[in-house]
Amino acid sequence: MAVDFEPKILAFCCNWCTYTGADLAGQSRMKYPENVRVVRVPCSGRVNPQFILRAFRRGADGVLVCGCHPGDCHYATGNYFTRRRFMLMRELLEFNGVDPGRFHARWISGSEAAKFRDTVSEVTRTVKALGPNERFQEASGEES
Amino acid sequence: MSKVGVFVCHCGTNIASALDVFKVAEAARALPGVAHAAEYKYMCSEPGQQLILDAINEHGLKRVVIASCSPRMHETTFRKMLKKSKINEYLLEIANIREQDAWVHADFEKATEKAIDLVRMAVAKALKDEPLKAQTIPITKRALVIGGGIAGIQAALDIADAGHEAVLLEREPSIGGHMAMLDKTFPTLDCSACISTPKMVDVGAHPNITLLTSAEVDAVKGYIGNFTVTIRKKANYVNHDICTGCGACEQKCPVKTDSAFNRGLSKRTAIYKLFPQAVPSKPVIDAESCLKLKNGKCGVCEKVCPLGCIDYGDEDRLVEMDFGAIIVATGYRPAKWQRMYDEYGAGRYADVIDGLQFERLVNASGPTEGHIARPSDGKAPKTVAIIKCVGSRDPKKGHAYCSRACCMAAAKHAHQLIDKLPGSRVFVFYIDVRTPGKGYEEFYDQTRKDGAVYVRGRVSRIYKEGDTLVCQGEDTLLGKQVRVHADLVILETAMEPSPGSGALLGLLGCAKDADGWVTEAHPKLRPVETQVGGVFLAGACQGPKDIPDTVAQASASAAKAIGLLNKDEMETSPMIAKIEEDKCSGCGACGPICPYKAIALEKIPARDPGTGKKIERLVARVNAGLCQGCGACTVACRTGAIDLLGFRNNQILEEVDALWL
Amino acid sequence: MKRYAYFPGCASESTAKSATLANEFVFGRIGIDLVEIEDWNCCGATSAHTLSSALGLALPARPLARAEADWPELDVVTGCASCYARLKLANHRVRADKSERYMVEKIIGKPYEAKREVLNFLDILSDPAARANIGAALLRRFKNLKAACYYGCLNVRPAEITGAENRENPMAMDEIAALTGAEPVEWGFKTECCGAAHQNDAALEARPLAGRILDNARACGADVILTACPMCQLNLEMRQGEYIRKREEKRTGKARFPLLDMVLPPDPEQAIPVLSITELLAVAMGAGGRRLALDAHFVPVGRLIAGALGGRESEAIL
Amino acid sequence: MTDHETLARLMADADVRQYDCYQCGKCSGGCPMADAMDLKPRGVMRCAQIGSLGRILNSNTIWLCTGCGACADRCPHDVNVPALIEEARYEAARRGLGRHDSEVLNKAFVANIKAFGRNHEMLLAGLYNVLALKPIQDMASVPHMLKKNLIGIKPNRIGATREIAELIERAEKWDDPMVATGRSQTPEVKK
Repeated sequence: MAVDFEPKILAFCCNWCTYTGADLAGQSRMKYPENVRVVRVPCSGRVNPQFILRAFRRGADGVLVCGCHPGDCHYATGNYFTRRRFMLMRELLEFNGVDPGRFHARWISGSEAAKFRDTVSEVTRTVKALGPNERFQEASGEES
Repeated sequence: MSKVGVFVCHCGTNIASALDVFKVAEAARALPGVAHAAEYKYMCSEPGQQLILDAINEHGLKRVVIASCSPRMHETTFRKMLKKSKINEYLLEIANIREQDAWVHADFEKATEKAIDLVRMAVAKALKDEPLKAQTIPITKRALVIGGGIAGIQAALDIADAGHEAVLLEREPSIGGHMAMLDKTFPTLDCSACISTPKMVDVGAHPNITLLTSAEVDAVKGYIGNFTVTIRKKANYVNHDICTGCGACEQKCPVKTDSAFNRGLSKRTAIYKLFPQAVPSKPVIDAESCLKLKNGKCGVCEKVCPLGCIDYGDEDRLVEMDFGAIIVATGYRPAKWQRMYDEYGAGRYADVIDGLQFERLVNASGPTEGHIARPSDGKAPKTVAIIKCVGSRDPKKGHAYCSRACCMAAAKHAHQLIDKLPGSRVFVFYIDVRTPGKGYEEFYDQTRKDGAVYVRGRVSRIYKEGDTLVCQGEDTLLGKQVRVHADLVILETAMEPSPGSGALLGLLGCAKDADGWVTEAHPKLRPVETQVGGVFLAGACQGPKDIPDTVAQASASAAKAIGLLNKDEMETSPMIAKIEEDKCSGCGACGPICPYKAIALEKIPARDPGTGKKIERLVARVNAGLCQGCGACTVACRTGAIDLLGFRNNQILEEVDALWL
Repeated sequence: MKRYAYFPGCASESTAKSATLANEFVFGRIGIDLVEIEDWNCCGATSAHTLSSALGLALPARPLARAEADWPELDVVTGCASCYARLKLANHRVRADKSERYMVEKIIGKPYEAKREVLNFLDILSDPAARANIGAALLRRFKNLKAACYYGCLNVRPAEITGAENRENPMAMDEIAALTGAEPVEWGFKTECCGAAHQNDAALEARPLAGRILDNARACGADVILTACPMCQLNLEMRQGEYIRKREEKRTGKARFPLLDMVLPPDPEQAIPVLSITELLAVAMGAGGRRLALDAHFVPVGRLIAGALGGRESEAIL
Repeated sequence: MTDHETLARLMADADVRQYDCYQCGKCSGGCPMADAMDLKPRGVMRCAQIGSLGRILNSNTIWLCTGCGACADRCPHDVNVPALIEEARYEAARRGLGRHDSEVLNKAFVANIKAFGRNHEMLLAGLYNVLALKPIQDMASVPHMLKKNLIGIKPNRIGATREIAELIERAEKWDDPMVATGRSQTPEVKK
């Protein structure tokens, strides 16, 4: 594994909590690793497991899904579905040979800028330690 | 080929000092589909916007990507700008290179690289953007106010005065709520009836208000601007269209049962008016205690009624009405302390009463005509203990929250006791005294100076000794145990959500918190709206409140409702779920997942693919008025028939793919 | 016939003489068979756990383990609130916490799984079948006997161990007493601690506790206090003379030599008799005063019972 | 171990969190022993909040608490004050801060059980009165008790006194911190 390996991590963030929290981290000039790219979605409940599989297939080294805290969902119940879905998701990924350390789901509210920073840092560290994601990419091949 | 224009903002030096904006623009220019890329100091400024509009015309751009601050900041600004152009305002994507790039990274090169990635993702998504049109829905110009306490009364009057129709619904036979039971109101000590009964009369007489008492909500359909509510008008066995409220029936009725309005401190008849100033001022029959309705014997009221208003065969009636807005004003109920506090006697001691009972005792129109007489023997008490936080601030036995009004109620009760019973001693047991309101602290201060003894400590138990009640607690300021031998004990009990409010909130689709109070759309910025569009809240249904706060909130929610009713139609966000009916199998998996009940299965005509015969099949349909665009349904759909406009599956996948081009 | 493993407790062999006689009589009459736990030892009462938490669990665990080995199908019952508290706690902790069970088993040197329940007399007397049997066994009926039922703190608290629903105003004993015609009074000290635990080592501090209970019982019109624990019984009864003397001294300002309590019984006008609930039941079931050794009470009970039963009936008793 | 750490350990052992308490005084208000305590239950919690372990350990409260549980039962925040008091009592004993009369009684009590397996009330009270120098305490009751055969001179000895004595020794060793730290056979068991 290359020492200077810089993973690319994709983060799905809900518009109302985590995306706002990430913005707040910026407004507070917090610093975190550059490895994360955020895709804005209305709700973590919008994140189809298909999106995550696609990211891994394309070569994502890590995927993070973030939403409002359970009970705080802007859409009342969306994140409960997220929670259930991604408990299954982790097992599915493991079954497919993706280290579960590459996939994380977290609840970060609009005021938890520091938690966003810490989560991104921690996930980056974890994924860095795991090295580049090659297995799933190779095993599944390119999709037309 | 779609021509995308990319515009990179420097944000002064905010972005430009942290990453290479020129390089980002250059990289953007090379992206497939991009016809033009530019950078500028302030894209959001007047000249910046003009620069974009000019570029659209000059290069024939079809879509726009702006790399700048967070879309939460200026997405609406740029959408408005696009309305002035030939491009649909939804053919816009924002790459957040300020909050999520320039401001959070120190490495210039890496930040630039990330900005290029973000622009590439935005361009990929923009290429799949489609023109969307905000829909308009009509608005029924009538409001339903649920709950006829002071909150509902105020809200209904405000709406009616603004020229809109209001229907005020109350499940009791009269409006007035808890305020009608109070004697005086703090801190000014004006007589509660003197200020609330005129408002009640106004409601009864207002041409824009329809008053429905003894009525409840049975079902709610529809969405903002277009609610259809089924109202159950409960049988009251008296024809109010002809009844004049003469009172002959009440005088002759042989039944005596506990008066709930007087909190069990007096009796009432089976045919009764809730209280003398009731609005409407007409009696109803309580079927549970009426002899005629229970076992067919009696019928006295029918005999004495000069107008023949009595109808023992009356039944509940259901009526359907349309509304544009709904205000929830269901109020509170005092906590059932008897079930919570064995150490306070659990209701075994007649002379341990709650604050609302004391209001009736001290009220000139109450059971004792305002003479403070203790329930057990009718004697005037010489020593009275008032205990606060009964059921409040007690997560173990009651509720964790503070009920907000009890500190002032206790001060008022202490004041009234000292005022009406010269020479009596009043002890107020408290944990903290909370007086955050205009004139409140001054009132509390005066009560203390008048002679009420405040003892800091929660009473540990009450027991009987002879015919006195011993309140045993600690004077925590002294660090000594105290035993107050009281003739009367008043418990200032917690407020709890009104019984049945939970079921009503379920019908409306409104969320409630762990304690059962209605959840606001936002605790600070949208305090009188619920999470359901077009449903507003007023008063104690949202949490414990005193009268001034309740009335203020009622007027605020009325203003919100009036704002809605003033429009003939309203725009809804077009970024909602869309169903491809050809793909939909009608399985119904999406319905239960929707938090807004926006998806329903409908039958549509179809042809059997085998025989070509006309058949019907089920498909899911999205109600544009209800859908809020969360997208949860899209993930549940097994056939992939549902997609979310503005965040379509293929748009998100393009974004993902773009990162690894 | 219902059977229980029985933990008599140390007081049953000495100061609780009349209550013990009454227990035997009553349980015999209502078809409850109490099988004494073989070679039981003291539960440690209020002292052992004060010195050592391990000892506080191990002492009561030993007889419980013995009962579990000998009669695995029987619940354990005891007639003393203090024993009940210790046995119940040991049972609860061993059941809830594996490491505590490990410790207890190591110390007592026997397996102990805490499979059965620990009960007190009120539990087994409140059982519907037992209640019916009591009703059938009653031969006499009390009249105008106002009784203050004193449950004691440890029969009800802590709730998470005892499972008692109402710790402020329990009614089980009131309901049982009412079967005999006695009229339970409404009073405020049913579960207030009587301070029995510290009557030796902190006598000065602990004595007022019993005094307050006696005062409230009288103020609420009780003729008799009924107890469900020999420790409460002894504490409320034995030191009444001293308490009344001190109260009188305070009132009159005249001191009396303490040892005079030895020769002068408490003033019958001021003293209040204390009976165990089983004594009350036994008398109502026809037991004679001598059989129950009712004369062993510090505060004489004869006059009270005679009054409540009326003329001829009482002669047979006394 | 600093007082701060010791206090934290006592709180943890008692499963009490000092900041659960908001000082309403309902505990002290109902405590039957409060009049005699120099630090009432609320005061114990207050000292725990400000980290004043010494005041708790030196108070008479920890020796006067009867363990009746009224305070914890009524506490709005479910603070188990008696559990904390019990832990404080052990700590005070470890530090030699025991209250004389209590120690005399409790030690006499356990010695009594060690000797006979059961509690011999006459012997216990007598032993206590002699050791605690309170010759006439409760003596007024003795003639009646002897006359009515409520107490006897002969102790109620059980068969297994040797077993009981060993049990007591094992239990005391178990609680001795010096022995306890060297004990390795305790398995890690999840609660």
